[in-house]
Amino acid sequence: MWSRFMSLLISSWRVLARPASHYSLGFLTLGGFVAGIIFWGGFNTALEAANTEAFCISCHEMRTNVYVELQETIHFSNRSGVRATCSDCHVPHEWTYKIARKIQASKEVWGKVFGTINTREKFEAKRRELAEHEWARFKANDSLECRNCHEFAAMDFTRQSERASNQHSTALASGDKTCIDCHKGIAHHLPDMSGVPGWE
Amino acid sequence: MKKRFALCSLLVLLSLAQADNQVATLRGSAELLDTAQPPAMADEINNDQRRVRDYPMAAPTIPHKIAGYQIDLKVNKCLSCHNRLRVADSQAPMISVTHFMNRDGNFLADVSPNRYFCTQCHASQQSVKLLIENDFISMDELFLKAGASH
Amino acid sequence: MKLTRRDVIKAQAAAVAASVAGLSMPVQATNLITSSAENQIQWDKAPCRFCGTGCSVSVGTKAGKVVATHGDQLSPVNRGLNCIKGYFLAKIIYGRDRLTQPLLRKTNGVYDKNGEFTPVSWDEAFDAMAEKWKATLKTKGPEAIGMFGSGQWTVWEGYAAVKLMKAGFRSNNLDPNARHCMASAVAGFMRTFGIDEPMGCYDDFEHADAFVLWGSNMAEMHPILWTRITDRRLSHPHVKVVVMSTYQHRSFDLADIPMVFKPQTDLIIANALANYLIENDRVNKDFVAKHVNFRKGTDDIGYGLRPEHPLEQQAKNAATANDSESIDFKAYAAFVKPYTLAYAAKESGVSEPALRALADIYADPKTKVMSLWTMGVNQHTRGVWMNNMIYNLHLLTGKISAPGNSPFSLTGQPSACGTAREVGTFAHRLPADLVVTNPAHRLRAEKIWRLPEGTVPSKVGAHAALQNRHLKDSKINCYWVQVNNNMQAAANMMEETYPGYRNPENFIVVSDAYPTVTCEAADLILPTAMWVEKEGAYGNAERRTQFWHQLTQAPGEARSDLWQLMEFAKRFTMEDVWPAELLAANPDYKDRSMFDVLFRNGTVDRFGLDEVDKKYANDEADAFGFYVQKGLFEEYAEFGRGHGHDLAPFDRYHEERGLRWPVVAGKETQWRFREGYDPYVEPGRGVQFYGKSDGRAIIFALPYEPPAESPDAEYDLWLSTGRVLEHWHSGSMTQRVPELYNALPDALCYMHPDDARSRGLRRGDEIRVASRRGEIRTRVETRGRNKPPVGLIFVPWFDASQLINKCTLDAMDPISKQTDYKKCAVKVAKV
Amino acid sequence: MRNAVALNTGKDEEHIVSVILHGRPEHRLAIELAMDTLAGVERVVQDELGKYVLVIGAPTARQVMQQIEALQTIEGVLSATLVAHHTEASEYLNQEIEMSSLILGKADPDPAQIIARSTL
Repeated sequence: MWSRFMSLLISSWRVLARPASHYSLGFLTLGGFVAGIIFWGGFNTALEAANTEAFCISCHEMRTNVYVELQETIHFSNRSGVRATCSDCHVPHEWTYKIARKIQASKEVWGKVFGTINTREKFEAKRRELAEHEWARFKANDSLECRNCHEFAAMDFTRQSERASNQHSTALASGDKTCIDCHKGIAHHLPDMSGVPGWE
Repeated sequence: MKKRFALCSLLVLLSLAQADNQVATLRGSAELLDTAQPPAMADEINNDQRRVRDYPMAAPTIPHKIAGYQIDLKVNKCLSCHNRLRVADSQAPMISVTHFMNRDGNFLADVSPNRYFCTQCHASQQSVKLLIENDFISMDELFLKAGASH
Repeated sequence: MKLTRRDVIKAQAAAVAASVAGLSMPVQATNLITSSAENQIQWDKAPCRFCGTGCSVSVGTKAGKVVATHGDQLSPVNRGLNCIKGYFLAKIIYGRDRLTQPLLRKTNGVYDKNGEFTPVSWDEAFDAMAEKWKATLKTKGPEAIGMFGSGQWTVWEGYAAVKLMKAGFRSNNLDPNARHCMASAVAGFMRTFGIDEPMGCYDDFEHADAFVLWGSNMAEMHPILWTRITDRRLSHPHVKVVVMSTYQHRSFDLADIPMVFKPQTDLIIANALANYLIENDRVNKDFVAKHVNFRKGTDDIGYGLRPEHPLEQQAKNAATANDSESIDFKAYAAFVKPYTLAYAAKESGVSEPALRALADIYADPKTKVMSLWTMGVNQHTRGVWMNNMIYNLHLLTGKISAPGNSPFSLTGQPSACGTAREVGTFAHRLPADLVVTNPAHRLRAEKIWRLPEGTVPSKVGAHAALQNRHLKDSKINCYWVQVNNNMQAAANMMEETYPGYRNPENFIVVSDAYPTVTCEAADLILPTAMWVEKEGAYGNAERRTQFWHQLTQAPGEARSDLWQLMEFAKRFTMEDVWPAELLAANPDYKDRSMFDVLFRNGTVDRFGLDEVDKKYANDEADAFGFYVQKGLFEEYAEFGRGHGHDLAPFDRYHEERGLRWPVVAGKETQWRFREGYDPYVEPGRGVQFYGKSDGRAIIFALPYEPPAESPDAEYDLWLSTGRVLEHWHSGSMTQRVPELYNALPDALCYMHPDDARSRGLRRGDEIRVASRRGEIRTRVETRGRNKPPVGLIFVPWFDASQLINKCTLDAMDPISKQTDYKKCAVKVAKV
Repeated sequence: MRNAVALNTGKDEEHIVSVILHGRPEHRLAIELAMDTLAGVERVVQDELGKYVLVIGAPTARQVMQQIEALQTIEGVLSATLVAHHTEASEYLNQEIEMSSLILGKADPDPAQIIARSTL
C-alpha cells in the first residue's frame, strides 16, 4: 500500500519534471486565462470596493473629520447635483497611478490599525502633514483629478466671475499655475497655512 | 395636560379683538397670528463691482461670494487675496492701511490682530429687494445740492 | 480760485483728523473746507445705539442731518473701531416708515379696540390715555396700571419713569425688557456680592491669560470686545480661549478649546470644575478663609410657570426659591464631590480631556482667567445658579477683582446697566440697588424725591412675563410700552403676549420710532424720537456712564420718551392718583398737578435754560423751561453718591468719553473690592466685598436640575433662539438699513445636515417649526455660520415675519424671573 | 444696489492720509524740523501742546506707512496716529475744480469713484 503510493508519486513527479512536449499550448493558455480571470477580477473588484465613499467613511477618522467638512462644500451639493466622491479627487483614474496610490494606501491602513489620527486632537495635529501629501500629489500630476472633470478647454470664461476668468485666462492658461495652487481647501478645512506660498 | 393648555389658549384667541395688519411694515400684509411663507433663500451677489459708500468711513461691503471662507486660528481666506503681499498676484484691493495699526496706534508689518476677523465689519450682500427704503442723505448728495445752489 | 481735487481731499482728510484731535482748522490751511459753511461737517461724540459694549462713535452732522458715523478714536472702549452695525449707525434714524404722528384705533371717529389706526394730535392721544388711566385707577387701583420699559431708555428717561410709576401712580408694575436679558446676572450679583454689576472692567482683556466663554457668542454679539480678545490671543501665543456652547458658532473660530455641551449640563460642568479644584488642592485657602462664606441654596424651585402648571404643582420650594442656609467648606466640598470630570463628560457630551484642560486653566494660580457670559447663562431656568457657580470658581481660586482675573457678566443692551439696573426700573427696585420691600430704602427715596412717607408702595410689582399674564387675566388694564418690541421679544406669544395685548378690557399704548409688531398689537401708537434726536446718557457693561448731545431733530411730531412721560404727568392732579388719606396727611400736595409734584419739586427744575449748551438743541429743555436732563440726573445721582455708586457731576460727562463708577474725588474706579483701586475698601483689608456687611462674598452649593421642557418622541428637537451680528434685537432698526438687511435679510433655521436628511429636508426647503404653543414657517440652513449638533436647531428672533417666540416657552428662573429662550422642544416638518 | 464702479487695477494711484501726532512741547522745534524733511508730509494745523494734524501723500500705501513709522521714531514724538486714508487715481486728483462745485461736487468726473475709494 505504502510502496504503491510512493511509486505513483515518483512517477507523476517524473511527468511534471519533463518539458511539456505532450501537453497542448491551448491547455496551458486556457488554464492561465481562467486563473487570470479569477485572480485579476477579484483583485479589481476589491480595488473598486475600496474606491466607494461608503468604504472611506466606514472609518470614523474620515467620517467625523474630512467627510463632515466635505458636506459643507460645493463638491458635495450644488445646483446640478453632480458631486465628487472621495476617490474622484484622491485616487488617480489611470491604472498605473491608481496601483501606485493603492500601494501608498497601505500606509493609511497601518495608520488606522495603530490609531495615529483616532481622536480629533490627533487628526488636527497631523492635518498639515496629510494636506501637504495631497497638495504635492496634485502639484506633481498637474491637478489631474481636478482636470478629470474641470477640463481647461471646456471652460467658458464669459460664464466665470471677473476674478476667476482673469486668473484662469492667464496663470492657468500659461501653465504657470495648476488648479491646486489657488484652490487649496476647496473641499476640506485648511490646516495652519503659515509659510505656505500664496498665504503670506 | 399640555393639550388642555393649548385648547384654552385657542379659545382665548377666538374671543380677542382682531388686529389685521395695518402698520407692521416689516411683515408685509401678514397678520400677527399668520405664518407667512418665507422668501426663498437668495444668493450672494458675486459681480465684483465695488459699491458706492455713503460716507468714507463706512466699512465697504463685499462684492463677491464668501460662502465657505475659512477665517480661524489656522488661516484667513480673505487675507490670501487682500493682504499687502498678496494683492500683486490677486489684483484684489489691499486692506486699508488703518488695518495695520494696532489698538495703541502703532504700525505693524502684518494686519493688526484686532482686525483679524474680517466679517465683523464686512459682509457680502444678497440680491434681495429692500423691505423698507432708507432716506439717508449722503454728504456728497448734500454737497451737490449746495453746489447747485451757487 | 482754482483748486485740484488733491487739495480738496487733503483738506477733507485733515478736517476729520482735526475734529478727532479737537483742533480747529485755520482758514488758510483748509482754504476750501472752511471757505463755505455748507461744506462743514460737525463732529460730535455719542455712544453707539446698539449693544451693551458701549462703543463711542463720532457722529457727523450737516444741515441738520446725520451724514456720517465712524469709530471714536478717543474712546478707550473701541479706539476708533466699530462693528458692521456701528458703521451704518447713521442710517438707523432714516427708515422711510418712521412714525411721525400719534395713531389711535378708531371707528367712525371714536376710539375702538377693533378700529383702524387713525392719525390724532398729541392732545387727543394724551386725553384718550388719561381717560383710561383715571377710570382704571378709580375702579381697580394702581395695580391695574403697568409700564414696560427698556435697557435702551436713557438714564433720565428710566429715572422719570420710576418716579412717574412708583411715586406718581404708586404702582410697582414697572419692568424693563432688561428682565429678559440681565435679571439673572443681577440676582447673581446680589446673592454672591450684595451689590450689582461687575467688579472688573474692559482693561481685563489686555491682562488675562485665558478667556472662558460660558455660552456666549461674543464674535457676533459683542464684536468690539471680541476684537480685544482676538488681539490678546493672536499677539500673545500663551493665551488660551475656551468657547462653550450648545451649538458651534463664529466664536469657535478663535477657540483653542471648543466645547459643545448638552443643554442645561453647564450646571454639571461648573460643579465638576469646582470639585476638580478641591480634589487637586487648588483652592486658594488664604483667600477663602479671609473673604468667603459658604451657603447651600434651596433646590426644587420650579420654573416660574403659571401656578396651575403641573411643573409648579410638583415643585416643593417654588415659594422660597431665593433662600439658602449657612454651611462650611467641608459641607460644600462634600456637596460637589459627586460631580467628577468623568460624570460631567458623560452627562455633557464634552470629552474628559477637554474638561480637564479647562479645569487646569482655573486651577493654575499663575493663569489670569476672565470668564465671560451673557444670554446662554442668564436666559436659563437656573440662570441665577449658573451666575453663582461661575463666581464660585473665581472665589475658590481668589481670581477676582484684579487686572485679568475677572468673572465678567456682559450686558445685551446699551443701558441695561446704566438705566435698567442702576436707576432701578425693575418691579422690585429703586435707584442705586435699593428695593421697594425695604422700609428704609423707600424712606430714602421719598426723602430725595421730596415726597411724604408712605408714597412708594412696598409690594413688589409684576415682572415682565407676569405683566403679560396679568394683561391676559385682565388684572392689568392700562399698559404703556416704551423703547422695545415685546410682542416680538417675549416668550410664548400665542398663549400670553398676544392674548394679553388684544384683550378687549385692556388699553395698550406703544411708544416707538418705527411701526413694530408691538405697535400692530397696540391701541395707541406714540411716535418717538430716537438716539441723537435727544440729549441722552447710557451706562455700559463696565460701569461706564456716557453722555451725548441732541444732534438732529426728530421727524414730524415725534417726541422723546422723556417728553412723553413728563407731559403725560401734567394730565393728572394728585387727587387723581393718590388716596385721600395720603393727601389728608400731607395737605400741601393737594390741588397740585402730578407734573409739579414729581418734576417741579425744586430739585429737578433747579437748573435753568442758561445752563444748556447753546451749541446744541434741547427740545425737552425748551418744552419744559428748565434743563430737564441735568435736573433729573443730579437728583438721581444723590441716591448713589457716598453709597458705592458715585457719579461725577453732570457737565463732566459731556467732556469725557465716559467714566466708570464709583467716581470718587473725580477719579473713576477700574477694579472694585480691591484695595488700591477701589476707594470704598477700608485700608488694610486688601480685598473687601463691601456689598455684604461682613465684607465676605458667598460661595453657593447648588445642584443640577433638569430644564422645564426637553425633546421627546413628538417634539424631538431642542430650539435655541438668539441674535446675529448684523441685526440688533428685533431688527426694527437694522432691518431698515440696506447694507445690514442685504447682509442677512431673513431668519433661517440652522440645522445639522443629518437632522435635515433624516427628515427628508434639504437646504432652502420651507419648513414649519412647531412647539406645543405655536409655530412659524422658515427655511432650512445646513451650511450657515451656526452649526448645531444633531438634535438642536437655532432660529434667530430678529425677523418680524418669522416670530419664533410663538414657539418658545415662558419658563423662567424662579429667582430672577428671567425667561429661558435657549431651551424648549419643537418639531420640524416640510411645508 | 447703488450705482457701482468697476474695479480699479490700481496703477498710478495716490494715497492721501491724515495723521494726528503728539510730541513733547519742549521738543517742538526739533520735531518740526525732522518732519519737514520727510517727503510728502505736510503740517496742516498744530497747538502749543505739541499736537499736530499732518497730511501725507504718497504713491503707495507702503510708503505712507514708512513715513508714519519715520514720524513715530522722531525724538520727542509720543505717538503718530493715522485717522483717514483715501486712495484715488492720480489723473482724478490732478483735475481742477471750481470753488463753487465744492467737495465731491458736480465738476467731479465720477463722485461715486471718490467715495468708493476712501477708507477709514
